[in-house]
Amino acid sequence: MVYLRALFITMLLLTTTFSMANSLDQLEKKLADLKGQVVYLDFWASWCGPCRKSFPWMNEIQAKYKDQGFTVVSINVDHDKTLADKFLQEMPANFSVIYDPKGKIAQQFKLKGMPSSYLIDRDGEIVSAHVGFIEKKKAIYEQAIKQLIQQ
Amino acid sequence: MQLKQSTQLKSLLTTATCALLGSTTTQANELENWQFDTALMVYSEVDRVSAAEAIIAGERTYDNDQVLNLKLTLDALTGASANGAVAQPHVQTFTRPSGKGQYQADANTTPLDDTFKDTRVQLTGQWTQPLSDGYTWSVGGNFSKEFDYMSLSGNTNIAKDFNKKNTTVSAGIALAFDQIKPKGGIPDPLTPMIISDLISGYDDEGEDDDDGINPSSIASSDNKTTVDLLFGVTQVINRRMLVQMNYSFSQVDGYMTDPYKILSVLDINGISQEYRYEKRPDSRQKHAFYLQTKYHFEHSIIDASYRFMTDDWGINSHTVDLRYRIMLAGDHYIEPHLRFYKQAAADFYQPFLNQGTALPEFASADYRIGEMDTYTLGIKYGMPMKSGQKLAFRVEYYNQAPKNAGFTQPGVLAEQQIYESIDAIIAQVSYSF
Amino acid sequence: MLKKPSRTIKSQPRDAGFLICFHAMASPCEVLIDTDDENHARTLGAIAAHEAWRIEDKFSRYLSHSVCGQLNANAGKRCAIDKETYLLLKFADDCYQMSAGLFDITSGILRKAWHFDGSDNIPSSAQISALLPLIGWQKTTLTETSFQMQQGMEIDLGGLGKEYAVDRSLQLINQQTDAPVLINFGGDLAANKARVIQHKAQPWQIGIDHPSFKKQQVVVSITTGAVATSGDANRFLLKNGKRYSHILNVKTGWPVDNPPSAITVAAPQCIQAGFLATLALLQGEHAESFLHAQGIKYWAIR
Amino acid sequence: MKKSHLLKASLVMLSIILTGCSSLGVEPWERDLLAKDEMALSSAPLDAALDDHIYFSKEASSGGRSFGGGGCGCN
Repeated sequence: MVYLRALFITMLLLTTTFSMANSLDQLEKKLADLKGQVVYLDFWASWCGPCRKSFPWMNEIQAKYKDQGFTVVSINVDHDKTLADKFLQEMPANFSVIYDPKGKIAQQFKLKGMPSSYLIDRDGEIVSAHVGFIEKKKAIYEQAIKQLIQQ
Repeated sequence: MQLKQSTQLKSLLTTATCALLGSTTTQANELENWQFDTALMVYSEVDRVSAAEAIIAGERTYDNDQVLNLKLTLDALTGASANGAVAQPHVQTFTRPSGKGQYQADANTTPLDDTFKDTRVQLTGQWTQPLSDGYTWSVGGNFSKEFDYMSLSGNTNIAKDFNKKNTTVSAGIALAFDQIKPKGGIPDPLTPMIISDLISGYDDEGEDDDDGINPSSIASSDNKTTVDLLFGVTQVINRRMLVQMNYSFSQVDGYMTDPYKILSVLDINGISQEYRYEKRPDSRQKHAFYLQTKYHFEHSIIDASYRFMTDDWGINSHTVDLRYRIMLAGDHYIEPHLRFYKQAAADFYQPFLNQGTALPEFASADYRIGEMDTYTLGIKYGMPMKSGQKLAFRVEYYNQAPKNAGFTQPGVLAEQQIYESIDAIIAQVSYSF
Repeated sequence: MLKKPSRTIKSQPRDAGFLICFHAMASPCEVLIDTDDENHARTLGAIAAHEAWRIEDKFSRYLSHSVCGQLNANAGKRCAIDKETYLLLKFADDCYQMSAGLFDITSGILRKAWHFDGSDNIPSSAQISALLPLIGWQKTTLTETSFQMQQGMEIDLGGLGKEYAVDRSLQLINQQTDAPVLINFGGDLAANKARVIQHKAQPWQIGIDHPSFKKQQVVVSITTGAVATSGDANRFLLKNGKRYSHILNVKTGWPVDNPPSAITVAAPQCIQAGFLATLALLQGEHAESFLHAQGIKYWAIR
Repeated sequence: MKKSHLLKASLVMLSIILTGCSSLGVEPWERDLLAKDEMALSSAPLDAALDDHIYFSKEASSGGRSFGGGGCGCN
C-alpha cells in the first residue's frame, strides 16, 4: 500500500509539473526553432480591448517582414481556451498562438499590463518591451522591428 | 445566365462602389468610433406624478485612450404632488403658485397641487484623459434647464492607479450654480398664503397664468451654490472581487426652500386656520460614506452597495442597494434588484404649525425631508441583438412610507392620514448600439 | 519577381497646369493638374503616386508579401484580412453577383493553361478541365476579418486594382485641392471637374491609345467622372485563322466568342467603368448590345 | 508648521492603506473577469442616472457614488 501511494504521488507530481511546464516548454521550443529570426512576442487575451486593435497590425507586420526573418509569436492568457478561440474566429491571426491558461509564461515574464509585447533579436535576447497597444505608436513599434531586422 | 435588369445593375453598382470607396467615408468612420446608449423610462405614481425621461449618451474613445462622454436628457413631468398641507374633514381651497386662480382639495384627502407640468433638458459632457504614471484626469460640465429652474455645474477629478492597477485613489471637486425662478415668484417664507374670497372666473382644473405674480412674492428668483468634494479608493481584492469606498462632502449655500410647499396652521382642534409658506435654512453640509462591492461568481455577479449620509439639517439616511445579475445562455441575463432606504427627519421638519405658538425659525412639512422608509423591488432582463446591439427591459416597484417622527395630531387630525404612502411603478427600455 | 522600374516622380508644365508622371502597376501613370503653383501640383502628384504604389505593393499578385500573394500562398487556410482588403474583396463579391458569376477574381488560374503570346499554342481540353475545379468565387468564404479559399485556388485583383487606385488617388487629391485634376493610370482615368481655359469651362479631351493591331484611337471628352478600358490588345492566340481572345469564360475555361478588341466605358467612378468594360467583353459578340441595353456610354473597337 | 504635520500624517496613512492593499489584487493577465463590462463599478450608468434622478426628487439624500445628483429643481 505504501509503495502504491508513493507511486501515486510521484505520478501526480510528474503530471502536474508536466502540465505546468507545458506552455513554457512550448514557448521554449518555439523560440529555439526561431533562433536566428527576430521575434515579436505578444501576450494577449480575449477580454483585452487594445489586444483586439493590435491583431490587424500584427498580421500586417508579420506579412511585411516575414521574408526578412521576422516572426510574430503570441501567447494567449485566457483562463478558458474556448474564449480565445471565439476571439480568433472574429479576429483571425496569421501568426502562431501558444495557450498559457495558467499564466505560467506570463508569470515568468512578470507582465506589467495587457497587452505586453517583447522584441527578441536574432540571438534570442529580449531587447525591448512595451505595455499596451496605442494606435498612434504603431510607427514607433514598427521602427523598432525594422531596426532590429536590419542589424 | 440572366443578367440583372439595367436599372438594377446601375444602382447595385453604385451601392457596391459606395461601400468600397465610401462617399461618406470620414463620417462613417467617425460614427463607428462612437458607442451610444439610450434609455426611455416611465415613472408613474398611483394618482399622482407621472414622469417620462429619455436619455441618449454617446461615448467616443480616441486613439490615446482619451474618452469623451456626451449625454442629453429630456424629461417631462405631469400630475399632482402633495403641497405640504394636511388633510381635513372639509374641503380646502388653495391659491395656485402663480397667485392667480385656486384649486381645492376634497375632504379627508391629502391636498395635492396639480399645477406641476414641467419639462427639463439636460446636457452633460465629460472628458477623461490618461496622463503618465498611472494618473487619469477628467473634467466635465453640466447644463440643465426647466421652465422655472436652471443649473450649471463643472467638475474635475484626478485618479491614480497603484500596485499593478489593483488600487485606485481618486479625488474630485464639483461646483454648481442653480437658479430657481418659480411660477409666481419667491413667496415670503412663513407668511400666510393669501386666499382671495372672490369666486374667481378661473376654473379649478385649468392651466393657470404663467405671468401671474403671487401677492406673497418677495423676489422673482433666487439661487444656490454647491461645492462637492469626493475622495475614493477602489481596490481589487482578487480575480472575482473589487471594492470601492468613497467619502463625499457637500456644502450648499443659498435658497433651498421649496417655493411651492406650504404648512397648515392648526388650531387646538386640529382645524386648519391658514397656510404658511415653508422656510428652510440657507446652508446645508452633507457627508456621505459609500461602500460598493462586486463579486463575480461562476455565472452571476452580485453588486452590493451601502451609503450612509448625514447632514447638519439632522437628516441621517441609510441606503442599501443589491443587484444580482444571473447570466443565461447566449449572453442573456436577468437581474433582480432590491433597494432599501431609511431616513430620519430634518430638525425643522414638522407636519403642520400650531396656532398660537411662536413661529419657528425654519419649518417645512415636505414629506421628503420627514422620516421615511422606502424600498424598491425590480427586475431587469437584458439580451444581445444580432449585430452587437444590446437591449434591456427593467420594471421596478417603489414604495415610500413616510413615518410620524413623534408629532401628536390634535383633534380632528387624529382621524386623518397625514403620512400617506406612495406607490410607483418604473418601467424602462434601454438600447445600446 | 519582376524588376520594378524605379519609383520616381517627374513634373513638367503643360497647357493650363502641370503634368506629373510616374510608373506604377506596370503602366505609365499621369496626373494633370490645372494650377499655377508647381509645388502644389507636385504635392498632389506625389499623393497619387504614393497611393498607386501603396495599392500595387498591397494587392499585386506578383509580390509574395502582398496581401494577394499571402492569400494565394495560404489558400486552404483561413486568413486574417484588414478592412481595405475586405472592402475590395466585398466589391469583387458584388461584381460576381451582379455578373451572375461571369466576373470572377478566382479565374486568373486559367493562365496556367492559356499563354496569350500571339502564338498558336492552344491548350488541351484536359488541361483546362483540370483547372476548372480551382475556379469559383462561391467556393470562398469572406467575412469582415477573414478570407478563406480552397487549396490550390488563387485570386487576382488585377482586374480592379488599377481602377481602384485611380478612384482612391482622386479621392485623396480632392481632399487637398479645388483645382481641376485628371488622373490617368495606364488608360484608366478619372477627372474631378471641368477645367477652366480662357475663363470657360472645358471638358478634358483624352485620346486613348489602343496598342492593338488596328492602331485605333478613341477620343473621349469628360468633365467629371471616369473611363476605363478593357481589351485584348496584343494578348490573343491565333490558330487556323481563328482568333482566341484572352477574355475567358470562367464556366467553360474557353475564350468567349468574338468580343470587341477593346471597349472603353464611362461611369461615375473608375472602378465601375472598369467592371462594366470587362463585363461587356465577357458578353462576346453581344458586348455592344449589352452596354446599349444598360444605357451605358461606351466606345468599342472591333 | 501644523500643516506639514497634517500632510505627513495623511501620507503615512495613505502608505499604510497602500501597503495593506498591496497583498491584495491580481496580476495583469488575471483580469478576465474584472475586464468585463458588467464588472465595472458603474456597469449601467444610464440606469444609475435615472435612479439617482428619481430618488433625488423623492428622498432627502443624494450623492455618494459619484458627484451628488442635482441639476434639477425637483428637490
